[in-house]
Amino acid sequence: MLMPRIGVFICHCGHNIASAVDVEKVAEFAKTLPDVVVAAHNMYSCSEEGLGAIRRSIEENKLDRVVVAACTPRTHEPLFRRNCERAGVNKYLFEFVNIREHVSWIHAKEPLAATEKAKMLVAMGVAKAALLQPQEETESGVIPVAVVIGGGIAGLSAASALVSQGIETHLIEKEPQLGGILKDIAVIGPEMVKTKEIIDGMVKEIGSSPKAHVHLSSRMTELTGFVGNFEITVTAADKCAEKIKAGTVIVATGGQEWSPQGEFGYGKMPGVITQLELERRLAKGEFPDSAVFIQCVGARVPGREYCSRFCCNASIKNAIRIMEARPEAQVSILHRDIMSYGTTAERAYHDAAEKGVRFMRYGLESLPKVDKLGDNLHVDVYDETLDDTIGMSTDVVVLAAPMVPIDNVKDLAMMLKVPVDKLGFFLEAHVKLRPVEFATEGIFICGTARWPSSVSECISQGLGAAAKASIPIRRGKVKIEPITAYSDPEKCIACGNCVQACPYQAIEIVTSKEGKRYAQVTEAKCKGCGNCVAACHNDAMQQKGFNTTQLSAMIDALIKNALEVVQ
Amino acid sequence: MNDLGKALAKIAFEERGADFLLAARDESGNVAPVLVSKGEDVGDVRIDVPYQLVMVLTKLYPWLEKGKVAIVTRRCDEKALNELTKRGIFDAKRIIKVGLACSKEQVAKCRCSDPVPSRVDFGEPQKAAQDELSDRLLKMTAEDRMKFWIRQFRKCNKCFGCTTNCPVCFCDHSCVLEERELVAEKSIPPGVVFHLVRSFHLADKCIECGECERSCPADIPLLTLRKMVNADMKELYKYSAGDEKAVSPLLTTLEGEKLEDDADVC
Amino acid sequence: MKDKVVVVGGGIAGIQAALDLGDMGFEVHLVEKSPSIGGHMAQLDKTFPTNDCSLCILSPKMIMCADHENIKLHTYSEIDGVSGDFPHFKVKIREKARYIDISRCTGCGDCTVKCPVKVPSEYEEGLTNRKAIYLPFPQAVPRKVTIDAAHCRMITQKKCGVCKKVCQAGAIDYDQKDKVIDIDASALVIASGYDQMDVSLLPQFGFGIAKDVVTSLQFERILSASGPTGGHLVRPSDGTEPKTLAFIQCVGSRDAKCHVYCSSVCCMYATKESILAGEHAPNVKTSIFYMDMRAVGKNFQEFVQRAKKSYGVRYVQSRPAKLQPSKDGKGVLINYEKKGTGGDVAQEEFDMAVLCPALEPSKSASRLAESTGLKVDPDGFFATPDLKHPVDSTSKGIVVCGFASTPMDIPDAVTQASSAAARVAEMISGGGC
Amino acid sequence: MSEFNPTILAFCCNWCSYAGADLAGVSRLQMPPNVHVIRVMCSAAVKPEYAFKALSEGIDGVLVLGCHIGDCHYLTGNHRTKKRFPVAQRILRDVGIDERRLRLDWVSAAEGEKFQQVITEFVSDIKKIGPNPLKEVKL
Repeated sequence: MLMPRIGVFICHCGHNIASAVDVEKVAEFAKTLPDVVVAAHNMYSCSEEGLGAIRRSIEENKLDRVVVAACTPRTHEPLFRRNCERAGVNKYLFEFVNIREHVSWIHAKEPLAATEKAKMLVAMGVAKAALLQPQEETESGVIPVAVVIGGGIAGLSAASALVSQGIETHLIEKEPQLGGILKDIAVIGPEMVKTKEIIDGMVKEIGSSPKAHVHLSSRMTELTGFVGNFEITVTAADKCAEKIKAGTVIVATGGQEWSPQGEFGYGKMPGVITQLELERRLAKGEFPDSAVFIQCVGARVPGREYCSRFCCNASIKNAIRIMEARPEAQVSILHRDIMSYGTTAERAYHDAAEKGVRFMRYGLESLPKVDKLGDNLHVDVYDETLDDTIGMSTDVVVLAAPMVPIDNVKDLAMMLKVPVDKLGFFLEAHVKLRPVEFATEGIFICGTARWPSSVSECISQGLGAAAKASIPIRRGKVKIEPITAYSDPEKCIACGNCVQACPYQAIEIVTSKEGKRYAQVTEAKCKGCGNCVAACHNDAMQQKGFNTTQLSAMIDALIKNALEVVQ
Repeated sequence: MNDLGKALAKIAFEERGADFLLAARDESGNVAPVLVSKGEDVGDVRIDVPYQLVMVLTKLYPWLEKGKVAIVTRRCDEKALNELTKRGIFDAKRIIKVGLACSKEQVAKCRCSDPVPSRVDFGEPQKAAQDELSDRLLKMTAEDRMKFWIRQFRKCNKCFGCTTNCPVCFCDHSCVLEERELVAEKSIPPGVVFHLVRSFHLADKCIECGECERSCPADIPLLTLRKMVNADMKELYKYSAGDEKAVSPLLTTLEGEKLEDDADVC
Repeated sequence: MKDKVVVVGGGIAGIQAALDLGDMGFEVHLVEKSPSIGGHMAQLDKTFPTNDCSLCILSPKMIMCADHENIKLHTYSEIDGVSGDFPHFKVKIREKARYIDISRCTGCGDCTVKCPVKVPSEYEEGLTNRKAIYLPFPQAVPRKVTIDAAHCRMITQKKCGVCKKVCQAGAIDYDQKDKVIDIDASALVIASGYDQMDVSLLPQFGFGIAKDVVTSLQFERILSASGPTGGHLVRPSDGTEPKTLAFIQCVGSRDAKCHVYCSSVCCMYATKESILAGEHAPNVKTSIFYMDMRAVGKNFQEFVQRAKKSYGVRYVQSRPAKLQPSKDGKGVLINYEKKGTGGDVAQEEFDMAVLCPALEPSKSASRLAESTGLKVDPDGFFATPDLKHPVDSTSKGIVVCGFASTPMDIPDAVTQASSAAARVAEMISGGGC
Repeated sequence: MSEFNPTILAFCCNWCSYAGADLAGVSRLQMPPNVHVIRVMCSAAVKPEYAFKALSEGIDGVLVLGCHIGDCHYLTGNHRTKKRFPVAQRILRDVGIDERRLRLDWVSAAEGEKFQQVITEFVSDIKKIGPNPLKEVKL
């Protein structure tokens, strides 16, 4: 094999890297590394100009390996790999070195040490790059079926979008009816649209399509497989478990209203109710003569710091409904900020004020006090703007509590092999780059399961998830990244360690024509985790892109450069 | 054929229906392995000298397409056979074990802690011998223990005697310790990595037969190191190599144990 | 034959919609009025709440757009007219003359060095100048220069022509004419985005009167490494680093005399810019004057807490009445109502002030509304009346996403762009009308 | 010799700890610069042999960071990591090498602070333990 010709490209990333790492010095150091033919640095490697510079350097210096030291491979590796391909270099003869998130941003005050560390990481990257082998992506088919978990507004929106695209869709809902939390809510603000119209419209669209299969009172109990080839086990309350084969999965499991733990006398005084309980009363036409809404109950407090996004708008909507039904009603909203962002929500806020709803701001240190007064309630609140304490009597006190994740979200996450954040909301792949996708390919997320969202946002996210989920199905094939395992029949002694270690049962012992027994990997099943490589004692089992020779070379590079520096 | 040979042939061929018999016999004063088929004279069988018949069986087995093989097995041989069978090297149905309980001297020489086979056909069962070296080492401070081992490892000249003669070490033609990625070439003695990796590979397989120590020209107390690691495995996972069915804990998942989430392991 | 879809607007929403539609197999025509796609997101230094660098997220998507086999970019172009209806629209795209042969131009920039004419740069929000022949920003896609006909001496007075002399690629063509292309599109996606309102219309906030009062987009450019000050936080009047900095929220937003609506993103980008100011000038004291701190998204509240705790940002719940220049025209005097004092007004001096102006539907939106016949809501955003289909406009086959439909942040714009793509796919494959 | 500045090798899995490290970066959480990260697809792909090789040739500490049990992108990968590394640590102890030089821990994609805490803690532990004696001892 000819000696590799490696090009190293260090990125300034504006001043994100250059502020702590002496990029020129790292480039100088890179030139001294074995097999490095050229080392350059660039203001923005990921820009058109940066990528063009790399392509030109590949042509001029006849490079066959490229190392880029910049941000994180998790977001930019595909971009640089495609760039190599355009310059005629196999896109897997590319190594990415992270000197931004792993160096300049976390060693901002130690430029010397940061530059040294960047040099070490580049040395390790070059050592691995020298041993990289060209690879080709293999393709696997996609079952043209989608599965949506959760029949709330987000799930309904996703399912109806998929069905309208002519994609066969299974909608799984654990309750006996569709609609989720909205079944208790008659009217949706700020446009005051009847919930029935929205839900029934979607349910009809799904119901009337031969492509849709709705599984009510059913739960997903198991999910196996990978993008294009999922197998979901659905267990209905009465019927036996059913196995569904699908290409993509959308998670729309929603959330639930947090139940107050006695705040403001909840549970002791019947007049103190939550927003959902008020919605049920209003749906039955029971309008109170007076109401005091208390916002941020159990939200934006230590232990639950977040704002649940739409409770202010819900309170404003219900306040307006009460004022329209009882024009002389006394309605106040006690808040710590009114979050009516956007156009229609802000107009509703003005509209409520004009209709006589009183808005009073309270502070976390001076909470409103609620106590019984005869058969209705009395509320005292110190209003910051008026700098005065005001008392008022009221029929009901409505606590606007935040949306929290559903109880079994952890098991669901474990079953789906997807992460949840500290609060228990699902963690999307990237908040801006891929907001409706998980890092796991083929699984998508929408609605309050990701983050509390208003009805129109849930519908929009459902549509977004449906768009993403339809792409693999419309393409009909999915590329498998060549990081799968492979064995060397000569070296393998068929001890079976790898067969035992593989989580996907993708390896079996076979006998060659000459009677030699060895372990063989079924590439379509292999997910590229590398369990088998670690279980194999004589390196017969290897993983593409992470060979034991490559990783050992990285360790050697660190030993040679770091320890030499120390002595 | 001495009496022992006759008794052995009777058990193997008549009682237990073997087609072949593998034993060690006297050849002009030395001990050598012999493989005889039914009816052949097995010669003057010797059981007073420890001979790794399992190693021989591993080499011969591929050529004995059909038929059952009887083999004289001490307790360590039996455990070696179990480990190899678990790894698909042998088919348990074709192996007939003829149990040999080691003599007192042999147990002492091997410092063997588990001398009696599950079924004794020859020899008197003896008590396990004491091995005070590993206890003494564990009581040392870490620096002293390291100094001790560094002094020992410095004697190693990478002759691979320990791996070649180890019954459960069967990656013979592709042992990773011969690859320069792990053990730098041209470095005699090899770094500590040689002994660490070997200890890890044998952690769930070593049956403490002592062949490694016996075949080490530099007299490095390798059996002691194996025993220390085996003691660790027992303490961590209540696992000792040689059991017929137990799967190595290094390969299984935690499903049996409580799935505690935030396990900071050490 | 692939169905064609025209996406109007090359900001983050337009780019994402184009990518999704392209991945779905549609032939996408992405029309952007400025010389490069990227929209306002390209001007930002960082984006909340993670503060990762804006271009690092945007440029991969821009480049994917540029070399996607199903996407055709029409930059420096406008929609002349849309006729017909779903699913047979006739869209007239006018590719304005750049006076550059984009097949030859390599974006090397030699011409921009020699050009004598200086014009305030739109990308830099007027803080510095660009030339008559210019590349909007280093990471522009396509990486081609454009001649600004209104300011180019050669085109207006037939004098100069120095750029043609220095251009080795021979890409300059002073006689280039606009080109009008007809596209038979099955659907349209409107992603025309927003523009900051002209805050000089609200003199009480002192923009254009006090030199050290800047808009938030100008502040983004000041913070940006590739910006006019190379990322150093300095004030326009004397180029010194401000010790005290004020952010004024809701300038023109939530104001009955101007815009009733809330622009949704200013609370969060003000918090972000105050954190970045703290990073660039560690001893600056920042105050944010707000009415409601609307931190409603994922990790937004923690972001505000971080600004308060680790950067010492002071949040003042009050709407300033007047900003005027302080001593000898430098600095800013801010009159605001002190809370909890029953209404008396305080005056405080700051070295520099940043206005967070109302974000209006982009100027091209009103022209677009006429040419497409789409209705707009009372605030000028494209109306999306049907809650069941939140991206549907008032005429079938045309969908709206991003800021063009309602004020929203980048994550929501990216999500809604995918929704628009799904809706187009639904409609074209004969589904849900 | 100036104050001991350890050289530490870390293996991070692509889905959780590497993402946690990125989050620590994005959140600008400062931490000592002694740790050099190698990205692998799963913590279970990390061969203890790598740790033995690094420690025996003078690297002062090896850190393996995987997903929390139950979070592993590959179902039960980290179960095997959790089974293998205690044995590797005991083998180090048996040979007299301080087993605290090899540490296994879990960092999820959302735990930037935990990544900072583990790195800072490990570097200070290694500084307390001191330089790896095998650096000078050339066998």
